[in-house]
Amino acid sequence: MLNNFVMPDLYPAAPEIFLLLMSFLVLFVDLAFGATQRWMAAMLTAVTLMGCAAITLAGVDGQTVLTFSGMFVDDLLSDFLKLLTYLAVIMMLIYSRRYLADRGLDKGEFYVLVLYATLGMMVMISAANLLTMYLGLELMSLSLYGLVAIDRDSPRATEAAMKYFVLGALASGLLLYGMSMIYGATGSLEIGGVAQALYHEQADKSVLVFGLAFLVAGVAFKLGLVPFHMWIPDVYHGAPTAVTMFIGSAPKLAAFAMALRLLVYALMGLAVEWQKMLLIMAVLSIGLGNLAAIAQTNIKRMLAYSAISHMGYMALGMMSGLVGGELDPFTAVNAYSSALYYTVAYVMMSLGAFGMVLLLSRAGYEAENLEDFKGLNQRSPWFAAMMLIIMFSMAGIPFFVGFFAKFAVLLAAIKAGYTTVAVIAVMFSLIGAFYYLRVVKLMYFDAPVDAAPIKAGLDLRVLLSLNGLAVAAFGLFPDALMTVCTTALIRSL
Amino acid sequence: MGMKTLYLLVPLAPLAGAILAGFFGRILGRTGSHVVTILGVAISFALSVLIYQDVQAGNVFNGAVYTWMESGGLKLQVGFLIDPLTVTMMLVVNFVSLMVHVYTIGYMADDPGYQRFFSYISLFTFSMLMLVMSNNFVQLFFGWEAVGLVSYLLIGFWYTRPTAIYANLKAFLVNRVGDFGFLLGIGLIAAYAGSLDYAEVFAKGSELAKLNEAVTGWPLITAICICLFIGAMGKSAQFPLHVWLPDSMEGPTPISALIHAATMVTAGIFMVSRMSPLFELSDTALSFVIVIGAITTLFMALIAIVQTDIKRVVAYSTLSQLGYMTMALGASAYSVAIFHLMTHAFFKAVLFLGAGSVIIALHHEQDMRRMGGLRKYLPITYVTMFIAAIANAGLPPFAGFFSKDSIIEAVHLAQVPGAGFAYFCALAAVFVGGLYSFRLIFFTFHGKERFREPAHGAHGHGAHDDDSHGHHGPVEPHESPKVVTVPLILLSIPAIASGWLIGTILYGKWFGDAIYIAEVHKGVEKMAEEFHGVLGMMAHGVTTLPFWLAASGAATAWFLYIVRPDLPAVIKQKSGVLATILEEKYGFDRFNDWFFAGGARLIGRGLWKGGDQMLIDGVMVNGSAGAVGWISGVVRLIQTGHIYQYAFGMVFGALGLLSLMWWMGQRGLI
Amino acid sequence: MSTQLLSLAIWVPILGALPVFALGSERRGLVRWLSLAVAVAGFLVTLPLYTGFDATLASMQFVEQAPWITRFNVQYLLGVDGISMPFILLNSLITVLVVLAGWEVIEEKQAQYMGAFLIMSGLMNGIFSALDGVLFYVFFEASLIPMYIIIGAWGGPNRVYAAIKFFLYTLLGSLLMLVALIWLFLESGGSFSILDWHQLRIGLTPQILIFIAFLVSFAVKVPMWPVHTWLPDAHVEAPTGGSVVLAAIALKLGAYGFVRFSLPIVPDASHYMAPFIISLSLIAVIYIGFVALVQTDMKKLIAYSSISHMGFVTLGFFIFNQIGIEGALVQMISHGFVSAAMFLCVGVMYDRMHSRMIADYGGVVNTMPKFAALFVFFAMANSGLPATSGFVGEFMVILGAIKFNFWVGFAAATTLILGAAYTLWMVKRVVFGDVGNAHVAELKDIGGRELLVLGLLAACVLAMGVYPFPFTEVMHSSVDNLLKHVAMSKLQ
Amino acid sequence: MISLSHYLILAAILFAISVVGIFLNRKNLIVLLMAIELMLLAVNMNFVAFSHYLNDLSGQLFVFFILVVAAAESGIGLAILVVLFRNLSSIDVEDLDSLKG
Amino acid sequence: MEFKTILFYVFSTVTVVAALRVITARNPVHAALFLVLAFFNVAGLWMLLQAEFLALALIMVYVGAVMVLFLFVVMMLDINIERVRAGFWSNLPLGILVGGLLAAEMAAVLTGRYFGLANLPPHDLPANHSNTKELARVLYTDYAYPLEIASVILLVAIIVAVTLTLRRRKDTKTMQASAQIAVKAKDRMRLVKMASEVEESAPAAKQGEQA
Repeated sequence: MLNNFVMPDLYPAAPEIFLLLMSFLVLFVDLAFGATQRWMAAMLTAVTLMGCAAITLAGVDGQTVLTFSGMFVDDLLSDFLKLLTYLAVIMMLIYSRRYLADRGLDKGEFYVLVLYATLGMMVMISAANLLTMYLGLELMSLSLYGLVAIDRDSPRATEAAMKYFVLGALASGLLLYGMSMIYGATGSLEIGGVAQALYHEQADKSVLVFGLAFLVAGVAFKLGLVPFHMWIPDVYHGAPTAVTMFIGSAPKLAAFAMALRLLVYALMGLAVEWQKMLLIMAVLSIGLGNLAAIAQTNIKRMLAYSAISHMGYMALGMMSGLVGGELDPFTAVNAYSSALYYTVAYVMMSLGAFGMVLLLSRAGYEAENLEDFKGLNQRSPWFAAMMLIIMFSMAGIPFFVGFFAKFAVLLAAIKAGYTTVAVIAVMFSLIGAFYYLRVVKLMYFDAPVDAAPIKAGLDLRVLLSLNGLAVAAFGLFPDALMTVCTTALIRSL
Repeated sequence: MGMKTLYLLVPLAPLAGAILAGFFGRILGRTGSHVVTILGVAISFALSVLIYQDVQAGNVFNGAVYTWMESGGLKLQVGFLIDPLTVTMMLVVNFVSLMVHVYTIGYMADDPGYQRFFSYISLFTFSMLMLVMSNNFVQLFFGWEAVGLVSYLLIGFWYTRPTAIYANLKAFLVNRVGDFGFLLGIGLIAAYAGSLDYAEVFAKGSELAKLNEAVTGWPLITAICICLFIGAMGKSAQFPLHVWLPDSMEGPTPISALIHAATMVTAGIFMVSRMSPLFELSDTALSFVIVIGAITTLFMALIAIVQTDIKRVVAYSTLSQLGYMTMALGASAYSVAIFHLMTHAFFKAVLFLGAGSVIIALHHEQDMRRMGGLRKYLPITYVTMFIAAIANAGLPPFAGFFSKDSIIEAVHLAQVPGAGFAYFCALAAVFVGGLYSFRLIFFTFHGKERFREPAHGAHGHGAHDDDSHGHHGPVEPHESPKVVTVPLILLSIPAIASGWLIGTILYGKWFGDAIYIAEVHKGVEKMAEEFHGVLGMMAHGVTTLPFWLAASGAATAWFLYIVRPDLPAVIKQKSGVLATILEEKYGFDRFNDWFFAGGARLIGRGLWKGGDQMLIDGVMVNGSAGAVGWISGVVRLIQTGHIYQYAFGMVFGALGLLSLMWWMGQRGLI
Repeated sequence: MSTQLLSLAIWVPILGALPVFALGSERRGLVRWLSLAVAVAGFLVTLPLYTGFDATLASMQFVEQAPWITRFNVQYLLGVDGISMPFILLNSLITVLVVLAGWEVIEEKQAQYMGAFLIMSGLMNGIFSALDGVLFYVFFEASLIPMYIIIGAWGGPNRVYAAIKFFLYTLLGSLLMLVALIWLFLESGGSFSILDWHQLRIGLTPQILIFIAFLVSFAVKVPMWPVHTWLPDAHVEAPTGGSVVLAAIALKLGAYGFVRFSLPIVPDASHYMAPFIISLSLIAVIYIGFVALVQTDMKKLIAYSSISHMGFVTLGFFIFNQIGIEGALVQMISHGFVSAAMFLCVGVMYDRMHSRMIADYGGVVNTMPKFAALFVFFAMANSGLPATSGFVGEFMVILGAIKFNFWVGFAAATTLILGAAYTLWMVKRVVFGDVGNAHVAELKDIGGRELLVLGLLAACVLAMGVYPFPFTEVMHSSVDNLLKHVAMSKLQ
Repeated sequence: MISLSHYLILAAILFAISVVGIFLNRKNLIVLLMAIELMLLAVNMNFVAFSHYLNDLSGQLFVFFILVVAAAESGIGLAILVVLFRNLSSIDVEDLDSLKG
Repeated sequence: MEFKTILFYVFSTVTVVAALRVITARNPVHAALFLVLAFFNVAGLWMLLQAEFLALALIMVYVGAVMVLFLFVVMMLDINIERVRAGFWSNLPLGILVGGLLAAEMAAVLTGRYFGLANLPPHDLPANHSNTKELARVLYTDYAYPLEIASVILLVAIIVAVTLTLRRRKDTKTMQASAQIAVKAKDRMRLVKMASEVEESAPAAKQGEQA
């Protein structure tokens, strides 16, 4: 019976395998040197990610390859997203190095969990089967739950972890229920199989739509769309800033991949339906995220609400693929690549923003209140300028990457005929501009309350500067990134 | 040197003087400043005489200097129209200006703003010349506003005086009301004639007369003329825009003579005469003009009777005289109006400068009640002012007689509606004119020497008490220096004699084609038929009503102020309300202050507080910001921190998505 | 001749700002001179735009074209015509003056102050020369950032409120414009070129919607009643330089938007909406005139006067005749000089007394005669005295308005009275009279640098008033072309 | 005969009960975790039923993996619970409200 | 009625009741036990669906491991049994409403045409069919990849659980590998150079006393 077994092609999954192996090494090294040589685990983690990047880069060929019995897909999109994921994670590691050390959180477990969360994301990104999607999601989520709680003596962090856990489990329950319905209706767990079944209209539509609602709920939870957003403010707020930064960056890429693979690749046949759902959630997210952010005094919480609204904009792009039920390849690519572009831009800005919080934090002091940004321009004009760039970029003011992201999304939405929605979206971004402006106001117009010099390592300073400049540079020359996003999508569809 | 260069030099010479004195006054010093400015005006005057001769030879010039702007088919150029009317004005303006320049050397001798003053009056001369020499409406308007500006600067010359800076603002704003109309008139011309060049516009006059204004439906030419005349009302201080002129007496006396008597205020008269080809096409406009002129003539003259400030008496007299000119315009007797303008320029300049001489002599005392008996101290001033007063009253053989009599005759002959009323006003004003002219003379130069008495209360001159030129106790008046008296004498010569030019100016084709009179308005032609030389006119004049009215006015003055000086107070007491009305100047100032100034501020404050701050900012802007903030606070409450609430939210969301799908399925939307 | 002139005009100040920032606030002397050098260089590179401009052509000149965002066919497309070219020169000149004006006055963070203005200058040149919708928008919105910082960081006591109000108000407008731009892109089959849009045929309803979207954006920027209330606040709180740039240039952006976008792209809607715009403009002229009358703060008064003057600009555009439009453009340039000068004058006084309240002054002429002379001159220009630039535009617009409709002209002409009233009343209370108080008695007259700045502006004001021909000459062809577009219906 | 529907409806009821349990429970976090297990059970029921009626094994495999994940999940959940209890000395759901707004 | 049908109804009724009790029980121990009951019944249902391996796995994994873990935690934390279920009853109507609505909407779809017997008859497998064998065959071939991931998930669970809950006692005697590796020779033995004893120590001490 096992005669017909063929060894799967492992090469497309080389990065995952490499990461997994290296994670064992990290575990071992931590066991061996963890007590004294803590930097080794961190260094090894970074090396791992760089190795992954090298492997992924070497494997970029623009071909779509399925392996592991069609459960794993390696295409240009997955390569692109994975590379971005590595980059985001490495940046997170550099940003948070000092923060973790100051708080004694730079344990080997931290790095291992980061690696496994990354692995989970990679699995999600490359998932070609509902099962692997689910497993990747769980791998990522479970690691993240652990990371949120890693500062185990902090009541706030454990509370956040508990909330994240319960709601995450509920969300995966909803997702699973949706998957079961899709499976029941189409008889397939494979993304391609589901798409085929839908294409041939073999499945009952009402069941599919029924499953779709649950599936979308699960996806929306990962993206943080209203009303599945409630975990975001509390988790962002409660988790250690380094972990918040982690949650706020790379997983968004994975969530995007998940949304794209499930909704577009598998359920394109139900696009009319899920577009409607996303539309409502997008508008609600943009509205609620921006409105609630105004009232915040904690910058992590504010950024959390801002993340909700940003994901709303992303969803706006996501839901603009189909015009009037007709599939027009150009429009569809336009819409999904705008959503991808938005996600990438958001991750870039989010890293920078949390990087600023980490920059200002020091041992025994969390610079997480907005007040802590007061008079930053006098303490450090350069970093105030970086924060200014990031804030205006988030507000969608040119010449920064955030503007072009919004621009692309709005263009997609209007092209799909959602002009009214676009108007609503821009009106809320006006409200949103207010709280970003407030940060700039604090930095530039107010006198500093905390005159302590900024004690951050050179690595953090350089990276943060590069991050801020990248936000500006990708705004001045938006073409390259946009083209890459579009190409990755076209070649992978 | 071509004639065009000469034309250009006429305004530029005073301008050069003004610039030199203005920017380099400190370097040039006092003497240097008055030398350059007087030189500038003198050159200008000399050239004017040359140009006059050229024009007499029949050389009329109409040409552009440079293109100011071009837009929408409208070519606006700066250019000159040199014709008899222009030249007359140039001569008058330059002559009076020159005299005033010289006079100023004495009058302003002690003033710290000496150079500035010379710069201003030279600048004024330049502006006035630009106004009269213009061949188009834009340049006219430029000159129009520029003289207004200089007038503003000069009225407020003593800028530390609150009354002066109040008066100059008032003058500017009231003038602006006139300019408002003026600009509308120009706009209508530009819109319908497609040009702002005099010649082109006049050529289209008859076409315009056939049109109605597109939006309002008014007869176009009437609308244009009335709008233009509103401008003239502002500048020439016609009722009800006359209110600024008496207040303008806050300025130094030389400019009262130059600007507020001889030249600037007559710009309106000149302008209407210049526009005669248009005004002639609208009887309604002429009727309007004559009525306004009539009202101004009589009612301003009445006020002059009760004034005690010597300059204000002259000022109200000026208003009245301007009313005469306006009436003449309304009666289509443009040449007569210009003629009166000319004679008036001379005698009114004398009156003002004489008054100034008196004021210097009494150390800046202007209240006639604190004068009297000055004739033996100021003989030259007395004589020249007496001459001017006679001229002002319109008694032969002085200049005023000829021009004023001609006006009354022209009004008598006029056919336009309102002419009858105007004729009555003109006659009444002659009597009043005699009265106030001689009241001025008698009050000032005859009677008791009241200037030795201590000040009796603040009434009438309280405003000047804080003036640096305040009283220095009892004074011994003495005649003014030569620079003051020589201009007086020089000016009183034309005040006597310029009237004798009546034959040449009115009936001798002096103005040539510069003034157009329609076939139906042939009053002046009729007068020409009846005119039999200067002596004949005098002889005839003595037999007419105006002469006797003027004479009786003078006699009344003599009776009241020489014979029975106690009577005026009694009359004033008896007349009660009437006197109060006159003293209150019919309540115009009070009304304007209350209604226009107060009203505007009230509206402004209402719009600002109510509109901007409350409605727009309060409700719309901050209101919506507040609403957003409030909603934000509410939205925040959704995030209760309780897991079960979050879970409920998620479940509810999933349920919502399901229900949405179900609902859409029902509606067939999917 | 280099064809990269426009790029130079944009990027010389912006890139020049970077070393200024880098110098930091310690080396003030160096910062100032470097800023001045950059500003002057920025001005010099714009001069060939005028000398090399062919006034007979209606088409865009000095065109530069390069792909920018290939996916959306967004181009780095620059070019100027007779309408936009003068503003680039004006902007660059004003920048020089602003740098000079901030020479000694700005004590804190001078490098940032100067740098912000230089960046602002480059961005605004970008707005005036952009021929691509997105490029225009990007410059348009990016210019909010330096202004926000300028108002907020160097402004008066209520600066934060003013800065945020300024930012959000203007952002409100521009966001709707973005939607309209995208709509036009899609409708035109994938082009962001403004010139392509000029040829685009659009139905009436979308035209009106687009018009409204543009209107909100430009109306806020102009600012038109009733979305003007950010301006008095922003002006009052901004430092002198900020007020100058705001009044002289930033307000023109909105008006410029009308001629570049609204009129030629949606002519039918423009005609349709003209009565509405004209009404708003007249309200701006009259209503704001009255409001200005009762102001007690000089800057506020001038700010309101700016609104009133800008009412003339919008009025001129929407009466659709050449003299009106050219008058409006002239008014824009003139207002650039005059309002800049007025704000600088207030700045001169503020630097000495640290008060903008009219009541705190009185009799300034006694202690500052030179300054007073200039101030009165600019006040006269502000109230539209002939032979100053203030007259030319007003005059043309009024002529155009009367041609359009007598009553419109009538209402517009009331500015003759109102403008003089509020300006001169302020002059009366500030400049004239006896020395108001001990502080006024101690005032020092303006020094050489201030005299240079104000004198330069006075020369411009006078030159433009006496000989506006060169200013209007360059506009004719472009305005003709514009009118042709406006007259041509785009309905199918 | 028992049709697929029967199983699905049973699963739906279980699912509804568990969901209601999650948001109705305001006291004990452990019960919350149990409700989650119940929910996964409902999903598993679906998969098994589908697998049976579709005669497709992949559904059962999915269930297998869900069981694995559920075990891991409850392990982590309980670990967090223990940590939480150490910090708050309570596992009342209502006490988890320091993060809000 | 067929026997299997009766079984189905019995199992499902007990399952539903047990599930209800899970969420309503006052005592968490009771809740856990009711959950066990529910699992058992579901396992029975799966037997009906011929998923024998999963049914057994469910019992072993859940009842044997997970539920014991739950109970263990309940006991360990020594949580007081709730005194009052404040809020429960007041929120119940809402719960019933939402839960009922959810179930109703789900049922409305699931009773539909598609899942009836006509479309999908039950698929009775031959008696000798080994469910376990079938599963095992694909689990290690086609499903090798998910299996690997699942193993990592379990690893993560271990790591997280250990990281979070393991508190090293100070007096623990276990070896610490990293500490052992990190040890250096100089830490073990220290050579102390001492000055040789000299006679004059007494005066120095005296000085000390004086000071």
